[in-house]
Amino acid sequence: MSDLFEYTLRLGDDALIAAQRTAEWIAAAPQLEEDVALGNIGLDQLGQARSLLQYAGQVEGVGRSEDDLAYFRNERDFRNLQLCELPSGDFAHTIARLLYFATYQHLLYEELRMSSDETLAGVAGKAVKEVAYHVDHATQWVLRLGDGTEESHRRMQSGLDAMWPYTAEMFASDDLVRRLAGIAVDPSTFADEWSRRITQVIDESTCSRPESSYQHDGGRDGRHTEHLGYLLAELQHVARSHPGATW
Amino acid sequence: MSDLFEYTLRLGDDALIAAQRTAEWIAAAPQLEEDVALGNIGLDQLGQARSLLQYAGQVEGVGRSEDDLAYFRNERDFRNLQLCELPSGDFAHTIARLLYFATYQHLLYEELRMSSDETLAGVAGKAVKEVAYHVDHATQWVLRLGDGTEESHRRMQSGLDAMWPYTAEMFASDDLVRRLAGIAVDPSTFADEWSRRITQVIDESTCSRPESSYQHDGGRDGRHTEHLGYLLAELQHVARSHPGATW
Amino acid sequence: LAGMDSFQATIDADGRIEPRDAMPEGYRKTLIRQIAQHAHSEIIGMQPEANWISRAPSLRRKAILMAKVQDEAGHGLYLYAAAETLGVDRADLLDRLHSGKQKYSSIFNYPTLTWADIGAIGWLVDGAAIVNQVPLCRCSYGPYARAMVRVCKEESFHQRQGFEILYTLCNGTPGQKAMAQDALDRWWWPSLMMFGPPDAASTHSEQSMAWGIKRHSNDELRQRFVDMTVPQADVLGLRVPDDGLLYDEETGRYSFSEPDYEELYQVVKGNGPCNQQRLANRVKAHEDGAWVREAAAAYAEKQELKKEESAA
Amino acid sequence: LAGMDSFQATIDADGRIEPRDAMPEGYRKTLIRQIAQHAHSEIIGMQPEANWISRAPSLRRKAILMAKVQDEAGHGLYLYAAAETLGVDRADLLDRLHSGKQKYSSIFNYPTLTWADIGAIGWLVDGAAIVNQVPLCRCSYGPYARAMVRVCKEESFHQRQGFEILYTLCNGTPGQKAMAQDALDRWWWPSLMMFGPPDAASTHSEQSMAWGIKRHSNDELRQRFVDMTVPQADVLGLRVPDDGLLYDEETGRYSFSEPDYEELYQVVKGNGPCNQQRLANRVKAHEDGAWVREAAAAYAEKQELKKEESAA
Repeated sequence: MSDLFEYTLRLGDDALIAAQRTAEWIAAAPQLEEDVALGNIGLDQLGQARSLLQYAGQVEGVGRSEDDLAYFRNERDFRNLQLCELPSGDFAHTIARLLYFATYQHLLYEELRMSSDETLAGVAGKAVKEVAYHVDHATQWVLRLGDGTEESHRRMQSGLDAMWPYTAEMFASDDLVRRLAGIAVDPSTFADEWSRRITQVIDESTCSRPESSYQHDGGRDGRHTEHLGYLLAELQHVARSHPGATW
Repeated sequence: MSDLFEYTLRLGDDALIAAQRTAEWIAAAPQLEEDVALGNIGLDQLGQARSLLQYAGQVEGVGRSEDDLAYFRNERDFRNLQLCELPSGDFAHTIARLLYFATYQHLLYEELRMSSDETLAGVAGKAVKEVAYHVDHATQWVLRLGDGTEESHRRMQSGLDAMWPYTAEMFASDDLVRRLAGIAVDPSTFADEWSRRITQVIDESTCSRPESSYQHDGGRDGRHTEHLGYLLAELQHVARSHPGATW
Repeated sequence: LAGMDSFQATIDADGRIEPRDAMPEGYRKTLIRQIAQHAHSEIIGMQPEANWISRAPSLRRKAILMAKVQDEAGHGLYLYAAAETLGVDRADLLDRLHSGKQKYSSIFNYPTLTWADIGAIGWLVDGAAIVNQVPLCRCSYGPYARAMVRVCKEESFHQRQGFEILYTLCNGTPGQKAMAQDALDRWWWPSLMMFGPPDAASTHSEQSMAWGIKRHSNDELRQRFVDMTVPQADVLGLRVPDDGLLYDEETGRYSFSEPDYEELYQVVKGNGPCNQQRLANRVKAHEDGAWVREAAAAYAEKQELKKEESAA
Repeated sequence: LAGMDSFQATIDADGRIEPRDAMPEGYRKTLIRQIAQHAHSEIIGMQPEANWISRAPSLRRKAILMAKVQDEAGHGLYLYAAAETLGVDRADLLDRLHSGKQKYSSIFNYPTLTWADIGAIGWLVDGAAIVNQVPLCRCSYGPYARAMVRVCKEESFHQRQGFEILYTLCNGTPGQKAMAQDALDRWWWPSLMMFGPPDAASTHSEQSMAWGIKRHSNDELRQRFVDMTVPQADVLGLRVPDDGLLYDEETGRYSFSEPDYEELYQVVKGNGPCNQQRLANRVKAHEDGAWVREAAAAYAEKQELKKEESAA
């Protein structure tokens, strides 16, 4: 398996699984405007996933399409961060995850625009604008919920805390990223900047930045939480039920 | 499709889908004894499903096994009552469904023991003892919850009410059952007895028997609720992900 | 009274009534009821389709479906805004939906059982909606008419996407084709009933016609829908489940069987397969979101206060 | 003091202490802690396996798995009952589990990621449990020893079923075989650590040995497990993920690499992949069930009252 294929899968799977979770809010959001906003965000994430998985398929060179990669891989072959697959929880949990993840994606895509791989650079160039909006949307909500009512403050804090143990995984560097120097972005390089940005938002929201805690990992090696299997069962069921069909 | 195949599927699918829902309680029941009891009930239901689906496959005569029928049919081909596929809800909802369903199964299997079809008669002879225990278990809980605390009374009533609109479907008679006279049991013949038994338990529990209401139907024709699709996605995902595999 | 004269003159001249214009109370009430019901239909209508987002069988279809359901939320927003120009507010209208005092289109009380239903809803349900709504683009009430122009444009896009889903299924595996036929079988009659009861039994219609809110009778629109849709079914190679369907060479129109309006009345009364589920889901989303809306309001108030303080 | 003399005499004669016999407080406390932890492990251990009941890939396997998880609930029941003979009650022990004051086996803090993990848990985890528990059938405390006889019988049945799952996978498609190898790769080291820290670092052991509660050292049991399991891996055609594994022809035993005990200590401390999830699920089931238990108690009291009244 080529490094570039593997790297592209990581980014594509992050976006795909994030989109699947975001979409769970559609028709269930706290207000109509939020159905629209989360719909937009989910669509952006799904769009990124499609570009990246399509490119991964090309890089791999054995004829797998974006759909082959999304619908016909098993759980252990998915390379997404565990953060993306966690259950959505309440609205504050979803917003906490979006803040963490979109800020990460933003820093990543900013760098990736300079990749020597033109396709990745192109995807990043489009995506960076999208995720800037995601960051902004999450930030606005963290402020509103953190500095809203007592209940919303409590829930916002709980969301920030619950997602926190899944954040260090985003910045793990490894040989693969180093071998792809110039093409891939080593996420450890922007861990401090991420932390600075997150801290600023959390401070302004009157919440507390979560204490350091046990940090989960494994997503990049296909070791996931028990939640991913259920997500994939739903995602893949129709496609798997009609092997060889076109939709 | 032969009448006998279709009829056997109905009973087998009822048991299979009921077992899948019952099993959701394992490791999540209100007390350990109930993990054991619901485990027993789920196992009985699953055992009935296996015997019936295996027989359905034989009757059909094209080589489908119990697993082919359980794992490789689509939603519209399932013939179970909608009652069986409804989400489990809280413990009182589960107990209300068990009371309704097991009492139905008990009356059905009692008759089916006299079927001129020896296999069905045999399955019924074994199953009737099992479901007698299910009825008893459900009855004990309806009494305890109905005549326990205020909260449990309210929840028990709510469970009885919520499942009620799915009960008339159990007693629907149709041409298929009539064509199979002597082999199949026409469930309309024991609707009154079912009603008498249920009413007695509900009365004793100090709950009120639900008022007649809109009654859902369609399960016998493969028209289900939107819940079945999700249940099947989970049930079938691993099997569908490895077509042709043996387990 | 000069205002009312001017109202009637505008109506007679097929002009537009705007929010600040005088209007009869009955006109206002009828419009509020109709626009609210229409808005409610958009947001309840998100559910049967959202039901398949997580399971859409290709990423392209998933994206199209997400965008579609999102459009419906957007339609809900325009329509509530149009209703608000008549002096009600969205929160009240939502309360009336949640308490069952206002209705939504009964079509959304049927379940989506397979992926093909997503095609059928786009093709038939959006198709019927367009037939119903195109005349509303010329409705006498300006804000409603303008909202409908935008809605109709998007609906016709959705209708083509629905048709395309079915077209792909009908040219796919036998299993896919059967799924498409099954969806048509289940959605055909409910779609015909989207035009309401037969003219003979229809109430309110006459006054709405006079006011320029309604422009064609239920049966007229139903006929238009059948004439438009049957040839499309032929293109798909699907059979419309009506033995009474007959093409009249001379008029170029189809005659068709009478839908079972008893079923329609039952579903309107609350006795459809999904009435309880749809309303319960909506109420749950609303109640689960209450703390979020309260937080947003509290935050806005605090910000306002800060602004005032810094201005003082 | 005559009682304590008799206690020591019974221990020395390898006899059984029964609930009504006198016993040192330390003995009682050690047993309560150990039996409770064992009971907790049974019920927490239901979760990683229950996770696959709904998705088991054949009905036969589903039935076997349901029965197995149900057996674990049963083991929990015997073991809590055995602990209760020492003067504690189940509700208190559960509270101690829920508040994190008492532990359960760390092995259950790893996730079950594929169906093959169900095979690996049966084969390796139950296998290790049996090696740990067989000596407990001769434990000096009667009720615990008798509970263990029953538990061990069922565990060895489960162990064979787990092996059989993997055997089928290893003789199946390449995808199935890879799934089996992956499961072994992930479960091997955690299973070795089920025997606890190396003897050099093990506390409590000496006194437990003297009391006849523990009969073999951690390292001794670990060795026994490796010697038993490696040949079974060979039968499956799977590779044990230890480059240091070496068979000694003379002794008939395997030498193997040291597990990463740092990981074990972390998981014991709460820093394993599923610690929070397992405990949260348990607490949720308990809290969600509170109204049910209260209702049962209230009902029983009412029935009691009625009986008294009718007797009066």
